[in-house]
Amino acid sequence: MNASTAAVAASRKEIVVTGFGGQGIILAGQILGKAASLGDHKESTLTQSYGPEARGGACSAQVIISDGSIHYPYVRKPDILACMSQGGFDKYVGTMKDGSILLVDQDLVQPGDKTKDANCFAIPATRMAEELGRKMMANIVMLGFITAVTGAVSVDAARNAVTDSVPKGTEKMNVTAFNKGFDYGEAVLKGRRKKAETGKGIAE
Amino acid sequence: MNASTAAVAASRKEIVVTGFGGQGIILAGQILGKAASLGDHKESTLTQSYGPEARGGACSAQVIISDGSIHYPYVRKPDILACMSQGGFDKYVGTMKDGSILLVDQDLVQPGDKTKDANCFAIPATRMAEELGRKMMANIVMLGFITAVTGAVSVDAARNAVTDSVPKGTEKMNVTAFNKGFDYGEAVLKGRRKKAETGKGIAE
Amino acid sequence: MKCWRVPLDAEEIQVSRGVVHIVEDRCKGCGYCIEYCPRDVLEFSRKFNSKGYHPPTAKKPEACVNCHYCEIICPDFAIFSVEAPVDAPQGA
Amino acid sequence: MKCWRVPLDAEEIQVSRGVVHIVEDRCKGCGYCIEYCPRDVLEFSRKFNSKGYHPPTAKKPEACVNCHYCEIICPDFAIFSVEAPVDAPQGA
Amino acid sequence: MKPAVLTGEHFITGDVACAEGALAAGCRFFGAYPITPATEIAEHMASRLPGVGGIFIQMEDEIAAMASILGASCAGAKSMTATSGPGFSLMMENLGLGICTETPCVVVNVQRAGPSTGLPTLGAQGDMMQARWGSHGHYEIIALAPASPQEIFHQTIMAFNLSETYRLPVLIMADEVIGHLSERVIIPEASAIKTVSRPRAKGRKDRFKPFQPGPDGVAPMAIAGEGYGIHVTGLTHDEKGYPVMTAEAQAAMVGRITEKITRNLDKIIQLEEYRLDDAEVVIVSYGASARSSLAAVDEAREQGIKAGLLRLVTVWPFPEARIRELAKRAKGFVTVELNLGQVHLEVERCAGGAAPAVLVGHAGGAVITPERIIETIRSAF
Amino acid sequence: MKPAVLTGEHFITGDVACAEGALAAGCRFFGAYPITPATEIAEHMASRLPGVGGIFIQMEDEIAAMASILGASCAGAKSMTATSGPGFSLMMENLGLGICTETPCVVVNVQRAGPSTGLPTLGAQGDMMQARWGSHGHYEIIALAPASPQEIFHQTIMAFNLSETYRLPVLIMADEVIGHLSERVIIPEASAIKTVSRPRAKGRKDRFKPFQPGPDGVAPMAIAGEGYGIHVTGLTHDEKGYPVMTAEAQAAMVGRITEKITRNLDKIIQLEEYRLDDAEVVIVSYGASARSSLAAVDEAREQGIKAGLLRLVTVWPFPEARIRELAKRAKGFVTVELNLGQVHLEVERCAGGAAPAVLVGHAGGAVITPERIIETIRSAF
Amino acid sequence: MDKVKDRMEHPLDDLLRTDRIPHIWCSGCGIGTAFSSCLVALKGSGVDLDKTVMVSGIGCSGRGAGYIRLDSYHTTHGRAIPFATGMKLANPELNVILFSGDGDLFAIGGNHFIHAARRNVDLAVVCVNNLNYGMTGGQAAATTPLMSKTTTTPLGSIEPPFNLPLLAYAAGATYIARWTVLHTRDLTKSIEEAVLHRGFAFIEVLAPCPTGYGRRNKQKPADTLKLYQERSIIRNSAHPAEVTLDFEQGVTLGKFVDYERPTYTDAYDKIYRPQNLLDGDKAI
Amino acid sequence: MDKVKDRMEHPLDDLLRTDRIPHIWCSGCGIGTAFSSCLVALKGSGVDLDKTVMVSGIGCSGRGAGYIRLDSYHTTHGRAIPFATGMKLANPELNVILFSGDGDLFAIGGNHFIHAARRNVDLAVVCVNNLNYGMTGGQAAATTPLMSKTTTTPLGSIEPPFNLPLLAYAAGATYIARWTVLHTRDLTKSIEEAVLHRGFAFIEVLAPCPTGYGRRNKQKPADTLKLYQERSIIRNSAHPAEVTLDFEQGVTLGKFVDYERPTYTDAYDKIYRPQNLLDGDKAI
Ligand SMILES: Cc1ncc(C[n+]2csc(CCOP(=O)(O)OP(=O)(O)O)c2C)c(N)n1
Ligand SMILES: Cc1ncc(C[n+]2csc(CCOP(=O)(O)OP(=O)(O)O)c2C)c(N)n1
Ligand code: SF4
Ligand code: SF4
Ligand code: SF4
Ligand code: SF4
Ligand code: SF4
Ligand code: SF4
Ligand SMILES: [Mg+2]
Ligand SMILES: [Mg+2]
Repeated sequence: MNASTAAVAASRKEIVVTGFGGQGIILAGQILGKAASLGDHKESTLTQSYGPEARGGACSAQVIISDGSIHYPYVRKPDILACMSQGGFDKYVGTMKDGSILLVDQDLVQPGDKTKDANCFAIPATRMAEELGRKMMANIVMLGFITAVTGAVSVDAARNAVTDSVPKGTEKMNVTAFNKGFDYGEAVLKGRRKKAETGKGIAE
Repeated sequence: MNASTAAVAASRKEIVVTGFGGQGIILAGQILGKAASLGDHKESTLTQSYGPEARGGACSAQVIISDGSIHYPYVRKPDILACMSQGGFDKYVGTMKDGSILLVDQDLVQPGDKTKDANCFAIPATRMAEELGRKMMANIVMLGFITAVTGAVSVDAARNAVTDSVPKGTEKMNVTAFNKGFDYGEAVLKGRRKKAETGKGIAE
Repeated sequence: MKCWRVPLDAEEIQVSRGVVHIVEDRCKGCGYCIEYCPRDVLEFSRKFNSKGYHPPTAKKPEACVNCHYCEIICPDFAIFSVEAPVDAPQGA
Repeated sequence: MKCWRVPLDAEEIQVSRGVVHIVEDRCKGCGYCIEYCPRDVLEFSRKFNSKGYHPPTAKKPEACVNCHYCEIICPDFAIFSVEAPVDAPQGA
Repeated sequence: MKPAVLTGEHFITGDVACAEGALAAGCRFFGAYPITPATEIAEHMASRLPGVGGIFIQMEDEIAAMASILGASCAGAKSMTATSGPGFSLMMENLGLGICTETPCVVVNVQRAGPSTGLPTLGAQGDMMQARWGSHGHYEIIALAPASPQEIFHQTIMAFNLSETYRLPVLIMADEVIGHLSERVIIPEASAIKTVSRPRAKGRKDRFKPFQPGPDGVAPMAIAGEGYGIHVTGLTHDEKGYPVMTAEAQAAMVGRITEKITRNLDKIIQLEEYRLDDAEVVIVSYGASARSSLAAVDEAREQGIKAGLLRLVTVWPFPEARIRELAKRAKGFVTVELNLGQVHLEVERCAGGAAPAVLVGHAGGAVITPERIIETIRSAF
Repeated sequence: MKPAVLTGEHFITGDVACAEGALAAGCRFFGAYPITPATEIAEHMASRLPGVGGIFIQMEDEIAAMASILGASCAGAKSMTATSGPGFSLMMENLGLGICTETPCVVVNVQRAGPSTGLPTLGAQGDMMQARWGSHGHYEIIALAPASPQEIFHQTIMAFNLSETYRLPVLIMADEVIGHLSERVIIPEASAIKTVSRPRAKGRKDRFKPFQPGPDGVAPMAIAGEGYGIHVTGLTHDEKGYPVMTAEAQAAMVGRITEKITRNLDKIIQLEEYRLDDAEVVIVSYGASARSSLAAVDEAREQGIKAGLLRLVTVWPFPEARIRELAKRAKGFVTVELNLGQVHLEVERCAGGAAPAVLVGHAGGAVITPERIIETIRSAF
Repeated sequence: MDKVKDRMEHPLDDLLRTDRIPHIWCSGCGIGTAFSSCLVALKGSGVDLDKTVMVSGIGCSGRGAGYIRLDSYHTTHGRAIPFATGMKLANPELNVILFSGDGDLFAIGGNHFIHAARRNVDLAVVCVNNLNYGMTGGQAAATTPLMSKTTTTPLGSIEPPFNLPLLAYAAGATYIARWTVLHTRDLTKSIEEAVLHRGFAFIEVLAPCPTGYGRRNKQKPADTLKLYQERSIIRNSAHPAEVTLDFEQGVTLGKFVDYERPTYTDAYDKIYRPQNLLDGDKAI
Repeated sequence: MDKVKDRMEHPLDDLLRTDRIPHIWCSGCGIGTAFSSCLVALKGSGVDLDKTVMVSGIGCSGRGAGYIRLDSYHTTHGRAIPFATGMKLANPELNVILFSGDGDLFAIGGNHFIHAARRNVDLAVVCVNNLNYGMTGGQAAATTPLMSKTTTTPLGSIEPPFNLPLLAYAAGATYIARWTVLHTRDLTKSIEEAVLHRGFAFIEVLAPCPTGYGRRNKQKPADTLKLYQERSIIRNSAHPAEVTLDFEQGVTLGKFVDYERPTYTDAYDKIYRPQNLLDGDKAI
């Protein structure tokens, strides 16, 4: 784990990824869980919650990563909340605790007050994916971003899990999307660190 | 009730009519029960037992007639057993008690030892019905016979119940069949009485 | 009702001599065999079998041509014909 | 894919002037209205609606002939046309 | 044409009495699929219903039969179906729809011996727990058990009244013995028969909420074609009838459909007690088995055993409170039923160790004899 | 092509783990109808089965699915289907056929919240009593409840083994939470997996009786095409398999199919006990709810409450004896389940008044939190 | 030939569970004749009888499986086809013949019928059509002629019956024939063909039910056979849409459809289990 | 006309439960268009909307009943038809329209369909055929084209699909049509006719399911519509046996069958409830 990330220190991490059905939220969770479990050799659970809609409904993936065994597999107060829809943000923002990290797709979510929070990170994941010509890879962009910003899983484990989990033939494109998000995350972190050092206001 | 019948004296009478599916055994029971209940204003129950066969299977009707209410509606030791098939006879003969009256269709049932019994009465019901050109009215012939021999129900009640229970248009024919059986029964009884008086052997 | 005495496939059958067998206690007295025997071999017997039916009996056994029609139309596996032994006396 | 610009039943429709209305938050960005508008009135907007889709916008609103085709093909009740007010300025 | 209420004295089977009870209760739609030993109910309805302006349809199977009576009820008719074990199993999914959408109707199960095709022409009481639990998900149900043709006539009316009052499918758990038993049935004057109709929607149509309970916990019902524009779904829904996919909506909805029963137990549960006042041995029974039990009580008393009978007229909801009460003073309970212990489990649970509970049961095909009951009493207590 | 046993470490859902367990157990026929949240089992079987020589068919409905797996089993294949509440309800009739004809197979119910269509994508444990009693007639059943993807993998193998050993359909009563939960699943080497096959017919074909039990109460099975010329029917039948329409035959047959379970309880029932040795409060739970219960036990112990967990691996047959034993020394029982009290009723019955039994339940749609369990313990005892 | 044996035993006794004979079918019931035809056809077809299975649903006709001395499965009402589908798919070496009633196969079981036909599952389905539900005492079926009387249509049936061959055709059956029990030799030949046919074969057999249908419609068994004789027209290869079943206008008999297309198993083997890809054994 | 209102509200908003819009259907899903067509047809038909009921089964299409601002019943999977049959028979004054999916009506619900068609129950059945099960994530249906990919046919479907108009015809439907969502005006007209038709009317509507079927078969929504446009041939009155649905060979659209015969209720009233014999009221 990269010590320079904003990662929570505890041995147990609770992550919520939330958005619309069709955005690949569950897949993102699946990759996180797999990375933690098979790549980083931790305990990990993924639970999913979605509505009757195949597309467009509220949808979330809850991932818990821990050194010990996980009994209750649901997230109560997420350490990390990644939101790819306004509805998802609205639903989960209240569950955040002090020190929780918030990540949002900036075109789809207006985090209001939270923007000012040092632990709030934004990325135009959908737009970046659109630019790649693969709107549906916004989730993978976000995943790269989460990996970079939170260090919840190791980057190698995450990248392997991506390759392992996406449809055959699309691995390369997905890794590209992942890298885009990851790089964006690294850059943001770097900016923040700099800013923190120079004591300047939020400017990104 | 005709005092000269061989009827059992108790206030509760248990009757079993047994034969093949298709012989109208249940209908015979239905008529007995109806006669007792609606005609003679007693308590009466009819239970039926039949197999999967619509025709030809073992089949029996159990009628209980009582002055008081009837809880357990099955016959344990019949006061009256009317058999229209060998199988029915074989199955129920063992349940008879002292003083039970046995009635058989003499072409279809060989009652063995029982023939000698004073309480055994035989009638060629099926043959008589065939002679009427209505083989399927053998049950009604038997019913007339039962009525005459046992007095379990009053003859008027029985005749009314016949008229009430058979398909429209066949009432007359059925009453004829009933009367045939009834007359035959009366004749047999008369013969028995004479014989008893004269002390002669069984000759019929 | 004796309306039709030629079996549907009479032509196909080689005329030969047969002996008809009746399994009386299987019979349910439907009369199909009697009705459709092309040679009018059968009739109802007077006796009751154990189920109370009158099984058929061969009134003209010697007329049987072993066409098996009674056998295949009988719903009760109660009648069948076999080839007559060549040395069987006529009218056995 | 712009292969077919005449609605299936173009003949039936009287050419008139229309105003097209878009209920942006209902739109799911399928593009059917854009694709099948016989007058090429519509195009995708750049903005995201609350569901993350790009709803259509009228690039040539004055060209609308009020044929209702966008309205009847839209699966989301998100677009409809009404007759243009007679006194409406051209190109409103 | 005969009138809907066939006032007078009849010697009829339980099945026919059931059909007559339905007609007297106002049933005007009957959809069913034939099955022994319930077929005679359908046959009787087929000939009687048109004459009173009702309609009969033989559906293609029991699933369709159950669906059809729900549809008919939603269209405003009092509706019924009748079946036996195999068909009852097939109805379970749509029974759940009726419960979830709070649709009144009556389902008759004339029980025969199972499992599977079993003994089609012989009686049993093996579907009692299925009646309680046979559909998926958690719910409450009302199930009656008639012990004579006369009673099935009355219970059918009662079943309709309960179903209309509480808006749910009500089960009549008859058995072959009663269905095929003929006895005298006295049908009263029409005016002497109390029938109940569902609470109906009133007020502003645009504001009406089809699943908003009234003070007794039951929501007034809008029927199709009245202009309320209601939506009805088997999905978890709110008071408006709209699907809401949350645990909260689920808790509220399941709460609503279970509490309208559990809060009205006093009004729903009917019991018949026989020589119970000073009874040491409490026989608990229902349906055909209750007849043997009655005979056994008399016989036991003659033999000096203080036995009494608690006859369950409604088997579900279970008379938990009454059993707990009796347990305080009884020496023991004997459940008599034609299965290997179903209602017995509930008796045992509610007796709560305060009094032992034993079973007199068998797998079906013959009624339990009074003698066997007495033997058990003698050996158990 | 992948091998039947996918040895290694996987991060997969319970549904996928279930399918892999089936393949490892030797399942080679899968007939099903899609339904949330069990569909993924079918989808996984569709892609995996042909590669191991098996066959997949999507049937026209759940009734057909259930019938097809019985047919396949009679033809010699280990067979399975998977469904959820509505489909489970539809399977009830043919489940009874499987029980009555003693046909091994496995039925998976990934429970969602009901009744009716309910909450298709959210978990519940509302079909537990239906699993026990959902088909008509009296019978015994075996039902397992998995608490993790790893366990569903093992339980599926166990289910096949039990079903083959005792010749009956075995139920896996999973829930949406477990079905859709992804976790690490370790699949052992094929050689380390113990699979059992049904006892097979031997000896003279003309004398073979397909329903004559062996010493353990289970009859060896002849499969179609072996030349035994057996007859199999859902009617009440004798040991020859012939229909016999009497109460005696019924008693014998139902005795046979229930006693092979009730006489082998020790071999069938599996329980997991956690911190139970000195426990005063006994939590009884299973499936997803058992995870919360486990967390609650640890938390309660930290708070100084002596709690322990009895986790039901097999829910049916119910571990009556163990509960009765625990009741002797426990201060109380808490049943934790996602319904309004089903297994709770059995706990209460077997506790027999010796220890109070309370329920922590709700109607489904969300897992019960450990906090709620602890609250209840605090307020109840 | 052993003449003594000939004299003692009915030629079908070897295929019959003689310990269950007499069967339950009524006097004059046509099911026995149709069943007898099946036995003759099975013998004649030359298939391995040890690998031949009869499956029935519930009903008088559904009792068929109980009388054949082969592996035989008496299932639930309407579910013989999906049960048989499972059997055939699990072990394609079995010859699976279904023998059941019109109510079983087309009322409660109609959906399974059309789907199995569509899939072309390799089954031979013999449907005894006696125009009503015999077993339960003579209720209307989906085959009951308009205005016929049954216990549930006391004034006559108001539902037009299915044309079974047409339904089978529309669903995709690859062998379709209709006969009556009077046309026993044609029927037997047809069943033989159906058993040997690779794919879903369907044979409708008209048969009297004197107890249920006959009694209420004033047809003695012999009357029904007479109707079969007088009103039948044999038109092989007639289009299923034109094969009327009308005892006034005429009853079209014959073999109407007979062609091959891949069965479910054929297609599965080709697409999903090509020999070269298989690891492990077939289902059993 | 109130121009402000025109500007604010979609013309179908009065028939929509606008508080439930946006609906659950995916971007590009054809169900919305088919549903919209229904609403327009209901308005156009002139029937009393207060006495009009929509019944659906379960599935994406089955959600239809949830969006119409009329009495509407969302039943169980496959059972919309028998539920609707009960409604219509109990109150013949209701206009009952069914809106459901191909899986609902023809996989699990196939038997009810053929029986209701046979009985000629007066229902209008609109089947959205999207060639798969959308709601559960894209499994094969009884309508999935041969060799198409779905989640349960990963290498392609090996079961030939039903020809729905032919099945409807064989079963006895008295009005049968097939359209695509692209042929919206024809479709609307057909639904209007079906609603007004006295008897069992069936309309198959081909509609894209981009999420389930489209995604796995490399069809974007617009591709599917293009296929509809390019491969469709309108042949009104074509014999149902000849109306192919083959995206290579051609998709026959049109109104194929339209005639009258007594409905179940008509026949029941005539035979069982002739006015002179009635004592008491009709069902309600
Ligand atoms: C689920 C179910 N419903 C109903 C029955 C009752 N039942 C038994 S046979 C039968 C009808 C049989 O009709 P058919 O298939 O035509 O056979 P037939 O007796 O006329 O030969 C019915 C309805 C049953 N056994 N199971
Ligand atoms: C008894 C039952 N089985 C299965 C399901 C799961 N299920 C819901 S919708 C559906 C298929 C829907 O397909 P279709 O009718 O074609 O509708 P679409 O979603 O394609 O519009 C299935 C199998 C269910 N709800 N109930
Ligand atoms: S075989 Fe039978 S039918 Fe033929 S002639 Fe001889 S008796 Fe007659
Ligand atoms: S055909 Fe058979 S059952 Fe009928 S009379 Fe002849 S022998 Fe008897
Ligand atoms: S109404 Fe719609 S489709 Fe027609 S011209 Fe105007 S914008 Fe285009
Ligand atoms: S057709 Fe409707 S949903 Fe599709 S882009 Fe146009 S407005 Fe949006
Ligand atoms: S009831 Fe009819 S079908 Fe059944 S055995 Fe008798 S005659 Fe045959
Ligand atoms: S899954 Fe398919 S059918 Fe369902 S809403 Fe989405 S596109 Fe439409
Ligand atoms: Mg029939
Ligand atoms: Mg579909």
